[in-house]
Amino acid sequence: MLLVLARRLANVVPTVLAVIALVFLLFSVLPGSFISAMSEEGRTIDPAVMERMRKEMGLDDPVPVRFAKYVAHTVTGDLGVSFRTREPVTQLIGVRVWPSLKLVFAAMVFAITVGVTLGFLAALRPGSIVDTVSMVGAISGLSLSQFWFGLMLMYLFALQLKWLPSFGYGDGGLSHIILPAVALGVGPMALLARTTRAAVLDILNADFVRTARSKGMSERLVVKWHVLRNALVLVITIVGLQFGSLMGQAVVVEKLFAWPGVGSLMVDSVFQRDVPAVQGCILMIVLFFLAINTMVDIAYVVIDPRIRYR
Amino acid sequence: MTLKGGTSLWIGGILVALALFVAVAAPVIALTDPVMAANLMNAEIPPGLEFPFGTDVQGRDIYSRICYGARISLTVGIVSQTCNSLIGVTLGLTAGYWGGLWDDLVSGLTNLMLAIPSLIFALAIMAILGPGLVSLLIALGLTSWSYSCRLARAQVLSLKSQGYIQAARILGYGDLRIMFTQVLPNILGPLIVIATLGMGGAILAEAALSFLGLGIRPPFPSWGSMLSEARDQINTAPWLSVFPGLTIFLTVLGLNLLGDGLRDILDPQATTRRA
Amino acid sequence: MPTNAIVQGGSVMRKLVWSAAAALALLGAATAGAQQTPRKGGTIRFTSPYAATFGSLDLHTTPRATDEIVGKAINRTLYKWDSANNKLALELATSVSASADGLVHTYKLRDDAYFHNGRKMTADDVIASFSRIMDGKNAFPGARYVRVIKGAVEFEKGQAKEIAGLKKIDDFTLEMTLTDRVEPGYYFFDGSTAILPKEEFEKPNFASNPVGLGPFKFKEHIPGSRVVVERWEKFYKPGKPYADRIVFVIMAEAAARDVAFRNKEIDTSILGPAQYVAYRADPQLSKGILEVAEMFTRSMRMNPSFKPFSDKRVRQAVNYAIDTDLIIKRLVKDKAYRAVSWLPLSSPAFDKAVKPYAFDPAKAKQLLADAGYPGGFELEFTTSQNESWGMPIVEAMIPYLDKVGIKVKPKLIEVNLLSDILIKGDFQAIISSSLTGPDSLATLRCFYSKTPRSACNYVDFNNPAFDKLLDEAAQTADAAKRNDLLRQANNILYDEAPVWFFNYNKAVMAYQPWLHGLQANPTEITHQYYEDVWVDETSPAK
Amino acid sequence: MTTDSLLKVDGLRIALAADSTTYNAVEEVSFEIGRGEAFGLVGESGCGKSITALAVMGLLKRPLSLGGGKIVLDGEEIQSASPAKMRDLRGRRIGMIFQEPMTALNPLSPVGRQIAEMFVLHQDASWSEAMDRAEEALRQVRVPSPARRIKDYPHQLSGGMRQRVMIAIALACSPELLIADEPTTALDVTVQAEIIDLMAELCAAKGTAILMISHDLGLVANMCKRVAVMYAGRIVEAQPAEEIFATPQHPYTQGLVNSLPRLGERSRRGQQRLREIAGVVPSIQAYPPGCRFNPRCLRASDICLDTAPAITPLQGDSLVRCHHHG
Repeated sequence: MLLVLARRLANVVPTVLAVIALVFLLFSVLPGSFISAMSEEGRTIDPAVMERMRKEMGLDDPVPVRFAKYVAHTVTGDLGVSFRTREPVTQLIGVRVWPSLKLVFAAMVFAITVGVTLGFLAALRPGSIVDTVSMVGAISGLSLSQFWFGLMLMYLFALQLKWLPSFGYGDGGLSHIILPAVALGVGPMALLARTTRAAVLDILNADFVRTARSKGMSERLVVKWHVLRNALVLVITIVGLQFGSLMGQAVVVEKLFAWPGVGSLMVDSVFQRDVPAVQGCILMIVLFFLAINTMVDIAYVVIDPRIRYR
Repeated sequence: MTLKGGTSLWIGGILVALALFVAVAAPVIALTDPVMAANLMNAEIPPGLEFPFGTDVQGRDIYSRICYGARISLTVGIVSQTCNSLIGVTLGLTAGYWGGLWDDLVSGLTNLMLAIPSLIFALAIMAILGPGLVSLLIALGLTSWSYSCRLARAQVLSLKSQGYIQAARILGYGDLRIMFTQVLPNILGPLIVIATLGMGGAILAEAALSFLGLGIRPPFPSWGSMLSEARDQINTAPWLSVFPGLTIFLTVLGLNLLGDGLRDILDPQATTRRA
Repeated sequence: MPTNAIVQGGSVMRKLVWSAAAALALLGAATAGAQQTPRKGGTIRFTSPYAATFGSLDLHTTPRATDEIVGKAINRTLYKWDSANNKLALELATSVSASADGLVHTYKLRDDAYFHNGRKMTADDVIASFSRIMDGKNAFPGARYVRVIKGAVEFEKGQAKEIAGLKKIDDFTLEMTLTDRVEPGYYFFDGSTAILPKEEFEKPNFASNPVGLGPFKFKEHIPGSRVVVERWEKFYKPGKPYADRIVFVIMAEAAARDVAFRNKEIDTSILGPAQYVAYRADPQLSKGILEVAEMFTRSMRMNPSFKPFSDKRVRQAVNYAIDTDLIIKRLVKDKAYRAVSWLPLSSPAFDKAVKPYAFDPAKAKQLLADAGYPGGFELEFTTSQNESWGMPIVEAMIPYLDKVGIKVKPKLIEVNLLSDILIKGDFQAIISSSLTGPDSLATLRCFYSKTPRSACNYVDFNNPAFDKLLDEAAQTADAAKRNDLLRQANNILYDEAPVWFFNYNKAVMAYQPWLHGLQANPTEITHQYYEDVWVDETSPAK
Repeated sequence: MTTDSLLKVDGLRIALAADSTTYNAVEEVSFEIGRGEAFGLVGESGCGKSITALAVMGLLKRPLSLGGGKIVLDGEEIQSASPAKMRDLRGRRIGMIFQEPMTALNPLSPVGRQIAEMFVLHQDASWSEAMDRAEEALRQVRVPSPARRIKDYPHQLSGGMRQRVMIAIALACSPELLIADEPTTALDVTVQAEIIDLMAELCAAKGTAILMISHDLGLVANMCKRVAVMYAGRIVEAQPAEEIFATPQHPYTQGLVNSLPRLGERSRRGQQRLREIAGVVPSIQAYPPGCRFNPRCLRASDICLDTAPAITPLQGDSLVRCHHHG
């Protein structure tokens, strides 16, 4: 287990460093100055104030100096100060992490429960109505535009049926999270349904399943004793990849549902040219991705003995 | 895979062919100019005889705009996926072939691309270049090549282990020749599948970027920008969004079905590689 | 304004001339809440529609109108905008007297205003707040206003230990010396000059735990989602505020806001053109619409460094070529008033005698031909995606300009980049919205030749006659005379046409039937003095 | 003809459903195995021997299905028995060993558990009891230190060890019939003999009959009393083991026999090389008319091209299906 972690870490560190460098590079060529962080409809900006702020933020230093400072600070966990709100970026992002995690987890719970179940049922009865319907549903889910689907959910469940609140974080309760989680989870759900079906079909054709059948096992036991765990290994890869990238993919849904997550903060910060905040958000999203993938690696070790002893 | 291989191939093929036809024949089948035929007196007319899909806030015929929009949306899909395939295959082939430091570098880059969600990457590029078709092509064409890269690299490594490449070298073939004659044909099938599925992704990404305000540069229409512009009127003038929304859905569905169908033919062993 | 008159809080300072439409709208708003006696208690759910986040709750650090939506509940400034009477009024002072030269103002401050930490406000707090704003290390946006106080610039540069123009006479008397003869109310009603308690703003976490003088005290902030404030019992207006709490919900996506409002999840919503039409047509929703002629002028600036636009005739031709009225009617859905010149309808210097440019393509062609462009020219037109003054408008303009030979290539940019591009002058034509009030003189200064581009003279306007009128106006103490000079200056702008005059915004807020006491604030419709707002028992909010 | 018949397969036909038509992957296959008898089924891959075994187990899967014929186990017809009935038969009365020990065991389950499942399924044992018996079963198949091995996962075992585990599973409930489908093909030659010996020994001890399926005529002949040869879905010859070597009747069998390396034989025949049978087994869709061996047969004549040969009974219960046998 420690070995896996160590090996993983050796892979992660260069990736994180590369991300830091890339993000800095991208945003040092971004058009639009710091003024954009302050501008608002129709209001003029005092040039003297801007000049002073530039100095204060160290934006007049040459790029290499800024890069060196940036890297030095980032490595120590200091992500700088937001251009826009002037609070530390760590604090700015800190309050967004929990809502973001909640949304991502909820979306994944939806995707896994619905997707894996559908995939399983479809694989156990290939060619049946269940199979056809769930697979047509899955491929349709993959073809949906996220914001469009979200808007439709909003209109149907909030406005027409009045079952759920339409937007926002509310008190952090369950009712507010359902619609955004479904809108966000529909893509991974579709993908998981398809992967699970393929994986289970693969395994149902595997030699060891034939062995199990030759033992005189009922199909239910075959699935329970021999298919589930093996399918899990295949499914978990996709779950990991989806899960990890979901925080970044949540941008659109967070914007639409006014969900206070990291993704929406990032987009707003891009538009406001709040470079330290953008850098912080991307770093956060990447770290989340890497953390999830590390967890998936550990999950493999737990599930698959072949890896443990390798 | 979903339906019988043949069925999804057929339905997908027909949908995609229809979209292609609309794009190519736009000047012929469109009723009006998509930009200049604006007439504010005709604004927001529901679908009817004169305007089959209704008109938008500017009084432009939505049907005609969808026809012309097909050109942009399909261009985005095709060009960006061609870019992705070219980048991915080039990096993957060379990395697998030459190995060593270059391979490490490419693998690192692939990991990086996987770690940063492509939508965010595209968003950053769009912010740097500003909205517009060229920016969009660059943003979507540079950000999702990791699949084809991995595919190409894996194929080279497998051929290497089977001794094909040594054999070709002994015969005096050059590196490039080996890559093109030995490796490329082997991955063409799966590559086409990845690209087909990727096209659907690119069209959806264009819509998402339009929603975020970083899409195509109006007034020339793209489906994503039409959908995005119409979202505020979803209650008052639903046809503004229903038709572009449906068009996007059917086209992407077509591409996904086609990809599935092609995979059954071109890449039969890949049941679980990419669902 | 009489030079040495004592102006009582609440008395008329300047009578604004209002257009019939605006007055009507105000009447409607006033009647909306007039029938019942205000109820104590309840929760108001106010929408923040402009941005997806609040920038900062420390009002000194932010120039944004969005942040002041909350700021108006927690904080107070020296002056306020009295929407009912359309004028500036004293807020934290009970009276002010001005010296003969109009430079020295002596304020009698309130002695019943308590900060939310329980301490009483004194003259020291005003001085401390203004000093904080001017502190060179801080570079706070309010500096542009405070700079009008004598000695502020020296303090900002570190040449003085304190602001010379601010003198404490006693705890509740403050003497303020200005550098120019201006109306200080225009400078000290903006939220970025709020009076804050020194012992609190020196704490590092002040922005996440703001303390002010306003009718509501801060409760919680979930960034990107909402801010909750609760009634401040020691607020200085007796019996107010009414509501127990206000929840400010962030809802920047118009389509989602529409759903939420119809779903009764929020009490107010800001409407765009499309929804304006829908809400007006709906028998229920149409009862709760508040319309205000805001002080924003939407226009297309024409950069004279782009050769064709250096010719006045070309600029006029653009104004003639476009059927502006039709665009306003059909595309903006009448959610705007046709612009005549730069100053808005609500400005006292607005000239009702002047008719806007007519739609006359033939004349436009003629003017273009006279200017040497019979075949037109190609134009790069920079625009944001804004629904009311961005891409959709440009799309509607394209065919009109095309007909007189001007081939438009739109250049779409992100809305936040507009300021950057305006300051750099990196455009041929650019469409945007500009705040044009309430201080008409300051507004017209943006076309004063000595105003640098970086301040706001984005079209490098340079007209000696205009400059002269402005200089005179600044020296004139008599309001009527001054307005007449400004009217003349505004008419020069009309003729010179440095911009395509598009419209003055009509801000529209939808509100639920249980919400009362909203004010039609023309400086910004979302800026409410919440102590006057109340909800009746039919509100579904707990 | 054995008097005490255990398994009787009569006129077995296995249908293969393709796009629009159905092919007969196996047809007219009949054989009989007595109690405790070892019977061999030989043929090249694709000839239908493995699916014949699966048909007996009732494990045919789409697109394959039972097209006709009878399968009689211990006097009872089981070809259309209910799934529950078949499940009860499988494992308890018929055990089966598969070709690939690498993939035939669940990689994520300890081998002990995979054996123990048999006792839980068929003998109502508790898991702990079943694990004890699994250990005993491992000891019987001569896996060293079975107490430790039962916790091992398949990837920790060698191919030979895994096949021993498979044998332990198949024989766990002392079935009356063991079907061994190419049990040693994937193993090293040295291990092959050990496995075969072990299988034979254990079956003899338990009185279990064996249906041995292999492409290796030599192997089968060593172990089995009688051997049937299949070609392209049909049995073409059946004889006692010694006789099939001595007097192969069908040209195909002769080819198989000739292709075997035999000690001594080679030197006697001088420098003559091993003879292979030219050509390949035709695919199901392209079975030639007449005798299906005709494209590869040196003796093929006109009649072979249009008339399928009928079965010619020989001495005892031997038979051959050839126009020109002998």
